[in-house]
Order: sequence, then C-alpha cells, then structure tokens
Amino acid sequence: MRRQIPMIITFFVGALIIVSEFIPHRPFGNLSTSLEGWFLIISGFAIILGQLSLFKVNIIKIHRKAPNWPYFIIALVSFSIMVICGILWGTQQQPGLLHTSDKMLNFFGMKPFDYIFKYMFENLSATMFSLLAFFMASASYRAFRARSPESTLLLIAAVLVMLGRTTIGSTLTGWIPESLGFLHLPNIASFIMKYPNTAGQRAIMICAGLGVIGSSLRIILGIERSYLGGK
Amino acid sequence: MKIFEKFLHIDRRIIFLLILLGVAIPLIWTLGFNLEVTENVQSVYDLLQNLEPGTRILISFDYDPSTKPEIQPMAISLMQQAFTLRLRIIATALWPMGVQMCNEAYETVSAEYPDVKYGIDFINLGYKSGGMVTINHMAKDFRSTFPADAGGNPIDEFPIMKGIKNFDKIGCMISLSAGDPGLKQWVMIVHDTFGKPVAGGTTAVQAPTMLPYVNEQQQLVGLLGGLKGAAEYELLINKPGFATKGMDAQSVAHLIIILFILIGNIGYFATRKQKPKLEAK
Amino acid sequence: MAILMDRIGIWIGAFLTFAIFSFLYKDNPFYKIAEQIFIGISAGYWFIYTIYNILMPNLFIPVTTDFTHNFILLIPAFLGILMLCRLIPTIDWVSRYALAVVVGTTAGLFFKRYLQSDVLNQLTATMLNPFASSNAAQIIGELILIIGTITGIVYFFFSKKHEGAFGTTARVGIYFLMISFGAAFGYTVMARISLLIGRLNFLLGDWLGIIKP
Amino acid sequence: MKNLVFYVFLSILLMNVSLFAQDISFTAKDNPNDDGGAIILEWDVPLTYNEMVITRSTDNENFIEIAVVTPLLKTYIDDENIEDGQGYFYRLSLVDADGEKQSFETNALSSAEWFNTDKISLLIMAVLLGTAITYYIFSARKGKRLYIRKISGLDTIEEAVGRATEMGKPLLFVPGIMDLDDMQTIAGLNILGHLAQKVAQYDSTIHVPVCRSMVLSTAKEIVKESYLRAGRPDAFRPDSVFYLTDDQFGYVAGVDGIILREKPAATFYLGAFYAESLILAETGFESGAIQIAGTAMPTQIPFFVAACDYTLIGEELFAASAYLSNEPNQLGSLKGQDVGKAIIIITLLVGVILEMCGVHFLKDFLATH
Repeated sequence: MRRQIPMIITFFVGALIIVSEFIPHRPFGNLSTSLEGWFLIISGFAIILGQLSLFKVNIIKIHRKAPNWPYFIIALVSFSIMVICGILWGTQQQPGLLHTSDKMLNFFGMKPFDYIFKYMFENLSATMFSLLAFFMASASYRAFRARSPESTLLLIAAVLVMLGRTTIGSTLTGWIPESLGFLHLPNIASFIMKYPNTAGQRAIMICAGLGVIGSSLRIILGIERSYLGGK
Repeated sequence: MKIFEKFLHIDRRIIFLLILLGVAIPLIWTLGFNLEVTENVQSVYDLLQNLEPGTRILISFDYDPSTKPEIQPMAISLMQQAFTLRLRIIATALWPMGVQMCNEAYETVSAEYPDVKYGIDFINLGYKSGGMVTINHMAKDFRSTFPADAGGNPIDEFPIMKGIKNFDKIGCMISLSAGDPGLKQWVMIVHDTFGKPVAGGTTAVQAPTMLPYVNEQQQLVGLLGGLKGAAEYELLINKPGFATKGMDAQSVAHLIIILFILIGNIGYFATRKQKPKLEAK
Repeated sequence: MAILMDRIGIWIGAFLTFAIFSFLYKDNPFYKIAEQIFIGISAGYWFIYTIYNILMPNLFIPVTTDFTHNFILLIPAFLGILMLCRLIPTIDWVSRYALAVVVGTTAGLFFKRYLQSDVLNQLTATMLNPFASSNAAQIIGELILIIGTITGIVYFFFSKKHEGAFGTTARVGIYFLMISFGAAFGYTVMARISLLIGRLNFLLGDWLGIIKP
Repeated sequence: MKNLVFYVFLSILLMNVSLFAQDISFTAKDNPNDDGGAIILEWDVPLTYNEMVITRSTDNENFIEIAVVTPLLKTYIDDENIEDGQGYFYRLSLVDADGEKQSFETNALSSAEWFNTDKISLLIMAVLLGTAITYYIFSARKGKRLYIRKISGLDTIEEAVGRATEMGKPLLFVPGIMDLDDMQTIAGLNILGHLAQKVAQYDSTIHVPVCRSMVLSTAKEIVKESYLRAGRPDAFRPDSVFYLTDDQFGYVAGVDGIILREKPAATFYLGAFYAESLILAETGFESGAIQIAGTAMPTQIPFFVAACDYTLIGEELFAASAYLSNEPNQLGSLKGQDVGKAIIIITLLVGVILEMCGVHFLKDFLATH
C-alpha cells in the first residue's frame, strides 16, 4: 500500500507521458496536458515544502543547541521578515494584504520586500559567488599541473581559450596578416570551441543522455525505487 | 633551485591581492583593447533583426542576482534591440528571482523608449516552477500556465497576449540562463518538439556544455556566452554598457591567472626530480 | 528620504559584501551571519513568489472564482497537501503518492526529450560530409568533430576492455574530452572573474563613486 | 508550319499557366500531428501585395476576420474555436501594387491524429533502447553474469589504502553535497562501501564528513556493514562518519579544516559537486594527498582532472559503482546503454559515409524538423 500504489502511479503517469508523444489523439494528448498543468501546482507545493523544512530544521538545531546555533536564529529571523513584508505590503507588482501608503513608498523608494531584496540579497548573492574568482586564481596556481598528457592538453586548451575569449587575445595577435588568420587567438579559441570542444561535449551529452534514459526507464518500470526513500 | 622552490610557495594572499588589483585598476583606468564579434553572437543578433516589426518574442529570465553581472547586460541589450525593432516581448522566469531581474532590466531600458507600453509591447508573466514539464505545458496550453501576469492581472486584459495559445504565434524564444532549469530545457521543448527558433544567453560556465546544440539543425540559433558575449552584443547594437567596460578587467585578470599557472608549472617541473611523488596511475 | 534610504541601502550592501569577502581570510562570525541572512532571505523570497506567482493565479483564484470549471484542480491541490505531510514524520509516507506523480511525469518527459535532443539530434548533427566545404579549417574541423564524437563515446563504452585498437580509440577519445574540459575550465575562469568585476563595479562605483556606475 | 503554330500556341498556354501559378496561392489544411482544433493556412504572395486579411466562415457566407497578415509570414495557424469535423471556409483578401482588391478562397476540415508521423524515428529509437535496457536488467536479475570492464581508477583505491596504512595517516571520503535523491551520491556511497571494507582489512582509519542528514545515516550504515563484511565489526568507530553542516561553503570550510589538521594520505571526492570542487581539490593537493575524484557534473570535472591523481569522468562514476556493487539493476542498465552507444556509433558511421556519397536518406529520416 505504501510502496505498491506509488509505484503503480509512477508507471501509469510515466507511460502516459511517453505514449502521448506518439498519439496526440484524445484521451492521451489532453490527459498528458492536464497532468503537466497539475505538475506545476504540485511543484509549487514542493517549493513551499522546501522552505518550511528549512524552517523546521533550523528550529530543531536551535532547540538542540547544535554547534553555532545562534546563527540559525538569524536565518529564521531574515526568513520571517521577508515573508511578513511580502504578505503585508506585497512585492513590486503584487499588492499585499495592507495598503502600501505613499509615505512608505517615499520613505524606502520602493516596497520593503524589494528594498531588502535589492540592497541586501543581491549584494550577498553576488558576493558569495565572486569569492570563487579568488579561489579560482589560487587553485589554478597551486593545483593545476601538466602532470600527464591529459592534463597538459587540458591546460593548453584552457590557456588558449582564456586568451582568445578576451579582448587581449585580439590585441595580442591583431597584427597577424589575413592570410595567417587561423593563428589569430580569437580564431583559435573559436576553432577549439566549435570542433574539439563540441566533439567532447557531444560525446558526454550522448552518453549522459543514455544514462538519463536508462534511469527514467528504471523508475517508470518500478525497478529503481530510491526516490521512495530507503531501500 | 631555491627560486623554483619559491615559485611553488607564493602566499595565496598575494594572489588574492593581485587579482583584486588586476580587476580594479582596469575598471578605473580603461585600456581600450579592441573587441571582435564572434559567429554565435552575430546569429542571435541576426535572428532578431530578421523578425517583422510587431512579432512577439518570448524571453525567459532564468537566473538570479548571483550571476547578474554576466547576464543582466545581455538582457538589457536584447531588450534595447527588440524595442528598437518594434518587437514585442513576453517575459517569463523559471527562476523566481528572474522576475526581479526582468523588472530591473525593463526599468532601465523603458526609460529610453517612452512609447513602449506595458501590456502592449512588453509583459512580465512572472515565475513558474516545474522546469521542463511546465515549458511543455506552456507549449500546449499557454493560457492555463499563465492565467495572469506577475502582478496577478488576467492576461486577457493585455493586447500583447491576444491569440497566444501556444508557441505558434511566437517569433522566437530566448532564454537567459544560469543553469537548471534554463536554456537546455527550452531547447528540448521549444525547438526540438515544437520547431520554433531558440537562442540563448548563458553564463560562461554553461556555455561550453550548450555548444553542441549550436549545429546545422539549429537546435540553438546562437549563443551569448558570459560577459564577453554580452560585450559583443553591446558592440553589435552599438550601445556600450557594463559588459564592454568590464572587458579590460577581464583580460588583465586572465593574464594574471595564466601567469600564475605558468609559475606554478615551472616550479613544479624544476623541482620535480628532487622529490618523486607517488605515481597513482 | 528615498535618496537617503538608497545611500543607506548601498552602505548595507557594502558591509555585507565585506562580511562575505572576510571568508577569504578565514571562516569568521561576520561571514557566518551574512551567510545565514542570505539563506533566510532567499528562502523567504522563494516562499512569497511561489505563493504570488504560482499558487494564487494557478490554483486559488481559478478555484474560488469559477469552481464548476476548475474543481479538477482540487486533485493537484490535494496531492500538494500530501507533499507537505513530509513535515510530519508519522505520516510522511503519504507524500509518496504526490512524489510518484512528480517523478513519473519527470521520468516520462526526460525519457523522450533526452532521447530526442541529446541522443538523436546530436547523432544527426554529427552526420556531416566534411569534404563538402572548400574551407580547409572547416574540413579539418568537421573531421575532428566526427572523430572526436565517436572516440569520445567509445571511451564511455564499458562492455569491452580498453586494449588493442579499441584501447587506442578510447585513448584518442579521452584527449578530446580533455580539450573540452580545458575549454570549460577557461570559460569557468571567465565566469568567476566576471562576477568579481560586477562586485568591484558596485564597490568602486555605487558605493565609493570612484568610477561612473 | 502547322506544327510550329501548335507549338507556339502550346508554349503561350504554358507560359500563361506558369505565370498564373507563380502569382498567388492560398491553401488550408488540417494542422498535422495534433489532437485537433487547428487548421494551418499557407500562402505564397509576392511582396508587392499588402493589406492582407484572412476571414473565416462556417457556411461560406458570413465571413469574420481572424487575422491581418503579411506576405512574409507565409503561414498562419488558426486555432480559435475550431471544432473537429466541421468544415471551414477561408478567404484571403489583399490589395496589389496598383490598389486593386483581390480575394482567394479555400477550405479545410480539422481532425485529431492517432499517430504522430513526425516521430517514427524517435519511436524506433525508443523501442530499441527500451528493449535493450529492460532485456539486460532482467537477464542480470536472473543471474546472468554481465561483463563490465574494470574502471582503472579503482585500482588506486587499494594502493591508497595501503599507503595510508604505511604512513599511519587516515583517509578522507567526501560524498558530494547533494542528498540521497541524486544518483551520484548513491554511486559515491557504493564506492565508499568498497573502500571502507579495504580500510577495515588494512586496519587503517577513514573520515567521512557529510552535509545531509539522510546521507549521514546511510553512510554510517554502509561503513558499518563493510567492517562487518571484513570480519572486524569491533573496529568500526561510529564517529568516523559525521555531519558538518548543510551550507555549501560552511561544509567546504569544515572539510578544508580536516584536511589541514589530519593531513590524510588520500582523499576521495565521489558524488555530486558544485563550485566547492576546486577549493577541495586545491587544499587536498597542497597537503600532498593522493586524490581520487569522480563526478558527473560536467562543469566541475575540469578542476578534478587538473588537480587530482585520478578522476572518474561522468558515466564512469556510475560504471564504477555498478562494477563494485554488482547490483543487477545497475549492471543491466549499463549494459543496455552500451548497446545504445554501439547503435549510435554504427549509425553515425553509416550516416557519415552516406552523407559523403551524397545520400541523405538516413539523416533526413532521423531528423524530425
């Protein structure tokens, strides 16, 4: 009951979606369309679930006084502020429960939700990933060695692309005459991207695609059940 | 040999500092290296250029502030080009934060185009979850996927949405994408299932994995990859902006990194014979 | 007032930027605080937008304004609520019914779409006649493309030992994979530097006003 | 003479026909391969014409306007309130360069199709692959032995454990940052099982920091079982598998700390990785550990390849997991996919040769658009 029925549902749903590709006629075509519409709503609930479980996990951590627990209070508070602002005064386009007075708009220049998003979140999020620029530089220096033919090839391709894909590439080899145009760094980089890179990526794409097909099939046929939790 | 030893042990804080300076200084004093337009960027430009005025195009904002520096300039340039050509934009987002990114881009661009009206030339339909499944649903029943715009107003109220039931009446689709769900899913559904042209702007991280789609079947018509792609596009529409300004900094930072890779490898080869490392292969 | 709040906002932004950058030195309380604010706001944003952009227009409003035409939407709503039951450990198994629909739909769609786009279309895109072109670079390039794709797939072939001619082919394949990893590496460097450019543009432009933003 | 007159007459006639045919065409037909409710209109009109309006009627008398179009568009799909089985009349009215009005009429029926003829190649491929994969899974389940080549990176596992024992240093295993619903995490944990057994046999130690609670319990179970299989359940230390934090960078900082403190003899990164891959690989490289990595994340493989001694690339991770776990479902699926790869390589070779000979049949058949 707890495992059999979900497996049967998965089978019918998966099979219906596949069959509707080849048989557009009713009932297959329209059933699969409604099913996809339902998916949107269910996935909406799944996102809500994600945020609520984050809330729950943080409460548990605080309750159990897990290491660094005071920090989790900050996460909870910022989550709550964001949700309250969003519900009460709405977002840029959405009206909230309360009327947003001109006084408030004049004060912040925008709604509170958008203010937090623009000044706090955008900066936090952008900075978080720009940290990687530094790590990238130090990792390139400390860990990337031409130890084998493979890694040598990797490094050469990387350097050529890094040169060719910036303005410095076109400046460095801009003097090369037209007849030797293939030596121009941007052209070399374009060639690498268009042919050997595409070949490698395509091989990966085809093999990974087959992998996805295999696992989808296993899921639909009920052979792969790890998504149901446990073995 | 001492010097090579030193090559291997430069303090990482020095590297951090150099990268910081390498990016900051060219931002303050620009060097003005020249820029060349590549084939894939040109194709995206041509795609829009060849559409008839009044055609509706779908642009999806599938990114968030973490990749804003790379993708926002593309969004702005594409909007500028579209409004200049009198194309009409239907905006969607598969990432919730894409809605705000779209609003910000529209605010910037619409100031230059006073006769562009919301609901007639542009509409922001907001965020939908579900990735590929939802795109597939739009393709069959656009109006039930998007009963309302991002502000909750029914789409029947807007002239731009007249007659849009699926992708049939849409000229082309452009996904500005920073990952999953994004361009890959749009290619799979909009082009490979429903045969409409798809173009894309992605982060540089994504670009190499998307290139196999740029082929003679035109799964992807063209691709703007990272800040360089954005800068090339700014050059094409002749409106230099953030991306163009960043190109010098980008070049200098790349040079610094290449230099460090070289130093590291010289040090490695010069000192390798002294201490053999266990060969794992 | 709005101008002042804008300035204050930029200062908050600059402070948070430095709080995150402090991680470069080492993990510290400022970083941890900034990180938790990031997580909290992000979750709150997702929550609000999911309600305003999905659950309201696609579920609540259709059902409440025109029940007779939209009562069928109660099915996904019910499944969605089952999904939320995951939060309660004693009945979390009921969420499997909703999960089954989600996983089934995804699996079905992935099966046909990956087959079409990533297998079939890639296959036909590689079926080229390199000698149709008169451009030497294109002839060489297309030959490389065909050979690279085939040898790359051979590398991922697991049913045969890599020895003899087969092993050599796989070896060629790995070289192509390495070039594409190198290209990916170069592009990733590019991406990360771009993000730093964006940050410094904020600090030097919006915050300090040294450069024109 | 008579003949000549005849030929002149004929050629004038033909010229006229061809002129007329070149002029304007307007046709309507059922939109193919859909579930009804749409008619596709196509026209070929010289660019000199303008004010093109399409009107529609059900009784050929009362026409209502449905669209204003241009010669460039060439097609229009009418899907507004179309009922299957009902005949529709369409009229295209336009104005030529001299301002003269003209109109053209056509009609069509809409219907839903039982088979989408565009998808034959997809169906054939789906059936071939589906059969191959299911066949091998079921034969593996029945106990048939399927050969999978040994992934060479796996040899290094034993070597690394041996080295760690010699040096008296621990090993570090990182199962990625995703949860159990990611196949890569499961594949990583399968390899952990094998590794932990070797660790138990050699009486070495292993640290497994994780960042998901579900992964924590599963990894603990797996390591414990491996010690049991190695006949040394007493040597299992439950705290060797431990939870750090859910946050991406927080987790990385934690793992980095472990690498710097414990100086492991070997580090294993097997699972799903994002931006943290290069930070981990860098720290590991600096500490001088043997590094073995494996992930199917295409954007992260380059960092591992450049900084690790051995990297399982993409599908190799799953193959290694199938090889070690000997699980029939995984092995069978892998074998079925291999059949798919073989089909693709052969089709591709045949296709390229045909293309070179100027025969486009195969390519056209496989390409749907």
